[in-house]
Amino acid sequence: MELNVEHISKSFVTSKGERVDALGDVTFTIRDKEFVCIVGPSGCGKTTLLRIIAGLDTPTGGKAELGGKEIVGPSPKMAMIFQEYSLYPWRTVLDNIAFGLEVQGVEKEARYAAARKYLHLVGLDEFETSYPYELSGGMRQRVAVARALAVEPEVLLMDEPFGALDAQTRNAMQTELLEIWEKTRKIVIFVTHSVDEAVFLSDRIFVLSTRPSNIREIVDVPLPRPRDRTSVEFAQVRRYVLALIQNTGESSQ
Amino acid sequence: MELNVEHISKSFVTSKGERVDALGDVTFTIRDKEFVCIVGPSGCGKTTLLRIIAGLDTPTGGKAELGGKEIVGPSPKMAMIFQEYSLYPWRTVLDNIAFGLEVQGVEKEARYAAARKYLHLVGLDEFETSYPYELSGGMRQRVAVARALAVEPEVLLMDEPFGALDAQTRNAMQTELLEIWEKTRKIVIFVTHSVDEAVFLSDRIFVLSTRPSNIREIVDVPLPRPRDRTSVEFAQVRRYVLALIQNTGESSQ
Amino acid sequence: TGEQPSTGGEATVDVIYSATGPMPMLLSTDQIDGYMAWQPFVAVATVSGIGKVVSYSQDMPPAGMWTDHTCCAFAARTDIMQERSDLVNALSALTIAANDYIKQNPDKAAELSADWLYGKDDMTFGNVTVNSVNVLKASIPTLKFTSDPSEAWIQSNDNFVVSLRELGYITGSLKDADPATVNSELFDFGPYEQAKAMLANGSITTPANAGTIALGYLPSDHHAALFVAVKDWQYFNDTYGIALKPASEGSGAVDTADLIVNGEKVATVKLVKGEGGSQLMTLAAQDTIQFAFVGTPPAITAIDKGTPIKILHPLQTEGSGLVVSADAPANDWQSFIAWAKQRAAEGKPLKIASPPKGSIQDVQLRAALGDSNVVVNEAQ
Amino acid sequence: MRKYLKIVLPIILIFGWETVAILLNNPFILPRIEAVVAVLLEPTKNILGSGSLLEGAGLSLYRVLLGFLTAAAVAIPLGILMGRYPTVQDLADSVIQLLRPIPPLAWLPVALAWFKIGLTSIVFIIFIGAFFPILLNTVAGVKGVNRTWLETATVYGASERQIMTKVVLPAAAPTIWTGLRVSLGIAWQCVVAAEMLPGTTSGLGYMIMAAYNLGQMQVIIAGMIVIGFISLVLDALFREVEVRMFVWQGRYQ
Amino acid sequence: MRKYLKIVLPIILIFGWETVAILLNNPFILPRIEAVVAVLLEPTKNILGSGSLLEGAGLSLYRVLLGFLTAAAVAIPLGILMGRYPTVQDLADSVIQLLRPIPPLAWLPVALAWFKIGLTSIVFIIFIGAFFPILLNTVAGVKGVNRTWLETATVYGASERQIMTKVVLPAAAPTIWTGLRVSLGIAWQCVVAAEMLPGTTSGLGYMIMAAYNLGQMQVIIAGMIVIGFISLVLDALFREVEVRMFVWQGRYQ
Ligand SMILES: Nc1ncnc2c1ncn2[C@@H]1O[C@H](COP(=O)(O)OP(=O)(O)OP(=O)(O)O)[C@@H](O)[C@H]1O
Ligand SMILES: Nc1ncnc2c1ncn2[C@@H]1O[C@H](COP(=O)(O)OP(=O)(O)OP(=O)(O)O)[C@@H](O)[C@H]1O
Ligand SMILES: [Mg+2]
Ligand SMILES: [Mg+2]
Repeated sequence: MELNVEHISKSFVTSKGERVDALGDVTFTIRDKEFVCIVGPSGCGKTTLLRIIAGLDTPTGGKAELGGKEIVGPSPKMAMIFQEYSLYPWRTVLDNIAFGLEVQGVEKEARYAAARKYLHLVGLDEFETSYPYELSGGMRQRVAVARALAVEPEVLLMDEPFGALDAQTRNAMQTELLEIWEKTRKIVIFVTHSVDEAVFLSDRIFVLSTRPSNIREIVDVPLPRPRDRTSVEFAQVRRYVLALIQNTGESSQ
Repeated sequence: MELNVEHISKSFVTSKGERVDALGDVTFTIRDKEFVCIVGPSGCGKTTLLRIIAGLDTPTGGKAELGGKEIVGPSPKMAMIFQEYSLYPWRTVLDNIAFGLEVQGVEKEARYAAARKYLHLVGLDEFETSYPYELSGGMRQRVAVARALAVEPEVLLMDEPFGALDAQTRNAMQTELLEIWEKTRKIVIFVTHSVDEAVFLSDRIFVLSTRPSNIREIVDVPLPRPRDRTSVEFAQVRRYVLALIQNTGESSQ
Repeated sequence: TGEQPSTGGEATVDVIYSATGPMPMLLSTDQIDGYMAWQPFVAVATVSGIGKVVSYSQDMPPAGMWTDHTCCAFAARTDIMQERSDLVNALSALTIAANDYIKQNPDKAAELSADWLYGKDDMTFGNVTVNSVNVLKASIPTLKFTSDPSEAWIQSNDNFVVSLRELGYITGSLKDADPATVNSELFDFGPYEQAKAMLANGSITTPANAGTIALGYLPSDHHAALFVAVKDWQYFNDTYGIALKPASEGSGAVDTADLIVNGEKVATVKLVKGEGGSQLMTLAAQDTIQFAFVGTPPAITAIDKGTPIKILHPLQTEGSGLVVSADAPANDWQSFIAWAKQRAAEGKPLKIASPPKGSIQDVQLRAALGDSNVVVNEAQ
Repeated sequence: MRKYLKIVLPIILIFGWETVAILLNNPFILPRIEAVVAVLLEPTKNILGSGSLLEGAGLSLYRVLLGFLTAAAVAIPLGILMGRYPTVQDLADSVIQLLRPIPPLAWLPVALAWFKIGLTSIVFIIFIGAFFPILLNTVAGVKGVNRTWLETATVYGASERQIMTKVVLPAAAPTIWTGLRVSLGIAWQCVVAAEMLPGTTSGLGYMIMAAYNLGQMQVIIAGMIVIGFISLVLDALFREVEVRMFVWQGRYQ
Repeated sequence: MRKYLKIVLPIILIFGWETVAILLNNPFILPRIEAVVAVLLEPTKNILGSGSLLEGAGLSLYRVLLGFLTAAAVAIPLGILMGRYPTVQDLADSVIQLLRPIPPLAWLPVALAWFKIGLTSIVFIIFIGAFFPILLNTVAGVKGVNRTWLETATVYGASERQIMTKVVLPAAAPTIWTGLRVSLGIAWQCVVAAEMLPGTTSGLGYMIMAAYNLGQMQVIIAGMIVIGFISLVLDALFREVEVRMFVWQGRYQ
């Protein structure tokens, strides 16, 4: 299954009545089972792009297609993990993971069985009956990942999921995510501010320009996994992408 | 002026009555005009250490000395920039920068003159009468830096000041901070989760162990400034510190 | 709340305690079948056509018992009576003079009372709008304005003491007292005698300055003596040399007046409008007011509880009535009782509203119904 | 230590009261504490022909709860609709804003005209008092539901009904509960006004007003104490339930 | 569009009212709108000897403001002390919790006994109603002051007085202001109770109760409308000031 984004543009009208052009003209194709990272300056429209793909927003122009069919609204084929924590604090970990299935009308037994499977996958078996507040930030994002995986989507959209974690936890989560991805193999679109993270994770890195943004360059990461952050090749790709970004952002504010 | 930390330990009693040993036994000396970074796993006691140096907390054991005199409470010789945003939202940028001087009883004219000087230093002249909510995250932290510099302290304590910024803004802020430091030359103790940042900024990096923590190792960064993040020497130091940290944290949660 | 079913074969009536204000509305919306109230609420019913009078209070059974029955009186705290008898006598004299004025000029008294109570405004009762002056012109003649503490009047008070005892409202010093003790506890006619004498002489003795004093009253034409004395103060000043001159002109109630005797200001009098007699008695007990125009039953219960006041002399007698809706099958007490029995037999006992427990109206209604072998139920 | 502090002021007040009462020696202004305690100690004794303190408290409690529950039954659904659909909010807002400030006492005549003599009128007055705090809190709660939680549900394909029951309601529940708690207190404040209605000869509010008319200060104060006490107990119950029901907020330890 | 919606319901209600009034044809239950409008259209006409609507509104406004300002003058300083010093809070808390739920109406006899007939008693009743919301909001506001703001001030060597005036007060101001706004509404709710005090012969509350005692529905409804309207205007004023005074919150655009 392929994901096509064709000439997507998006403008907002703010409450003051001003027009903000977020996305200028974005076109790309993501291949089946591909892991793609999107990087770009803050406010360039990364979240907006993911939301359009998820069917939460409609583009001002252009269209997104999944498997040849235009995306017109949320669909069970796609799951999104938001930039902020989005677990339901009043549900236990297991009930959070089962949420998507519950909404789809899956029977209690079946959905708990599925939820337990993904709970195990993210290594949190013993926290089944805990509430989100009892988990650390990293564990929470793992639960969000499990919840997304549980509905077995074709596409996984992740908006800076590890942004709020400390360096160490973040590294560990990246490794885990790759393991899960290797086991389940779906399209992953992963937004991040960390070039390091992008190089570590993805098959290709999409670098966005400033607003109104479009794809500035698509960088292939030809390194075999698991990747060594301290290797010279890693540093080369990193340096290249960093340089790209540095040139992109005219202003640092 | 030297800063000595001698056998400092700190334990908390939580609301449940349990004892948490945050700092085990920390000893180090910071030389005059030195820029030091502290890195270590989340919750290991970095903030606690800074607070003790700032005189906001008293250690359970040991002592901290500045210029040979024991620190017993807040002193005008030290300024701290907190992990969270700490600007006063009801004050304009200029009034925020002037806050420390106002508290010290400096005349209106004199304190505004000084505040304008540091406002210029952090490059925000045109935002003199703006309120904090009108600034981006990066600009806010620059105001906090200006406020701290305005009281002309001997020691500047910075607790993860750029944690909430995106990569680009963060890089720009680091460069700026170094420029300011080079102009004013005081002791800077800078806490960060980003090894990249630590290597880019500091003369020495103090790596803390997990709780109850002490200094695991002190890493010298012998590179000349301005440093090139993409250089091989940079990558070497980075790799070394990362490895140290990876071994330190037994658990990733 | 809710009605209790009538018990056995006995005729019952449900009594509903209520403020007087909503009574016409309750009657015309069929929430009650009738009400027992003081004037001018009886006149309100007849003038507006909402209801008709079954019986004025003096005509209610047992026969003859309520003729000239006690109603409102002038009362004062005992300490001021001892310390400032000159002032008490002067106020008594003004009250007596005002009562004479009302008897001689009932229409003028109605107008002044309507001014005080309603600003001479129109009043709306459902679809009918009536002028308050007309209501009072109908009401004032049904009252007997008298200041004379006659034997019959004293007897009537004693009757009330008995009734209040039976109802359990007297629990203090008057509970087991003999009639003579009761009378000496309740009354002091000294000021009345002195006042009469001064009026007969044609000159009021000027009391020493008394600063500020307070007099409580109720918004009812039973207290018309106060209204005419203040509203037509010039007349009293010219005729008797005593007057309550209002601090400000204008229609409606007056809350401050100067007591002027022989052209000299003797006291500032605060005129305190209360909501009910018992409330005024509480104010008197707190020494918030020193004088009160008040129904004698609340005064009796207050004295029973140790409030240091005495009843000086009556203001008026009679002045209440039982009203039913205009289309009710009752025109007098007899037919009313027949109706009550019929309704009780149908399992829908009559609902009659009455002012609070222990009021004159409550006591009379209960006594009259009891005399006619009708059992009173309290709606809860 | 802190526990002792809490009873210092009450003790001072009680001593002060008794001293002033003895000096004044006028039970119509300030009765002796013994007189009040005597009333409180005989809760089953008939007072002034308006029933016993216990009966009065029971009856008032019944009326308050009835008015309160009716208010909740109307205000919560309406509040949810207003919070979720701006159209409903716009429709209802002006009327609500106009009605809100009208004192419960002013509704007496209206209650009597519309609901006739009897329980309904009493309940209506209490309803009026309790209604608006519940409504406003429900609206605030529903409006405050995290947008990400709603969008997560949308992404998983939840229907409007599922979003309501599985997201909006549980998320707004704590705020609604606070509204209920505040409003129960206000419902108690209305009981005196409500029991001033014709045909009422029982209940704490009636007892207070009857005692007022008869100058029985000790009964008034006893009644006030009982109302204060019942409110305190109800409030404690609400807090207790809150702690149990909303553990997931992670606020209570 | 949204503006039109806001007047739809009022218009429907007015038509509904008039229709029902005509059908019922019982002005006791629902007077025709004309009857009420007739009262409102002659605001300077003396009504039932209790002054004109305009005079009554003016007098009640005066009393409400007096009670409200007195409450603010006591509650704000006390609230600040309670919020900042746990000792004061512990001292005062139990008494406040007990007094808070007691209805303003129940205070009538006490007001009369203590403050005698006159303005003071009336103001006291309004004071009682207005006091607690201001107090509770002030305490909450002061307790909610960001710890970092306080510690920043400490680091810069601010004295307790400077912390109070330069940090605590401005930071708590928005919450205190909300308390004032809520409490002014409640003060209006108490005016009817307050003007039931003996010796009162004027004011909107008195007019309503007098009309109740004379069975004059149209006056009651007119009085209710005027109270509702004045409250609305006062509330709008408070909001206006809020928007101007607290721009720095960045909430209003
Ligand atoms: N609902 C909206 N109304 C108006 N402007 C909007 C809206 N949503 C987004 N924008 C604007 O569109 C631009 C892109 O926003 P978006 O959130 O997609 O950026 P982003 O790349 O995800 O940024 P970040 O890295 O900070 O998350 C921004 O300038 C933002 O202000
Ligand atoms: N007031 C306190 N009471 C109890 N425990 C505390 C208190 N302050 C800190 N701690 C505990 O002390 C330990 C160290 O906390 P500290 O905030 O210094 O960590 P940190 O290194 O700054 O972490 P982070 O990187 O997340 O900012 C933590 O386990 C924390 O829970
Ligand atoms: Mg984003
Ligand atoms: Mg920290």
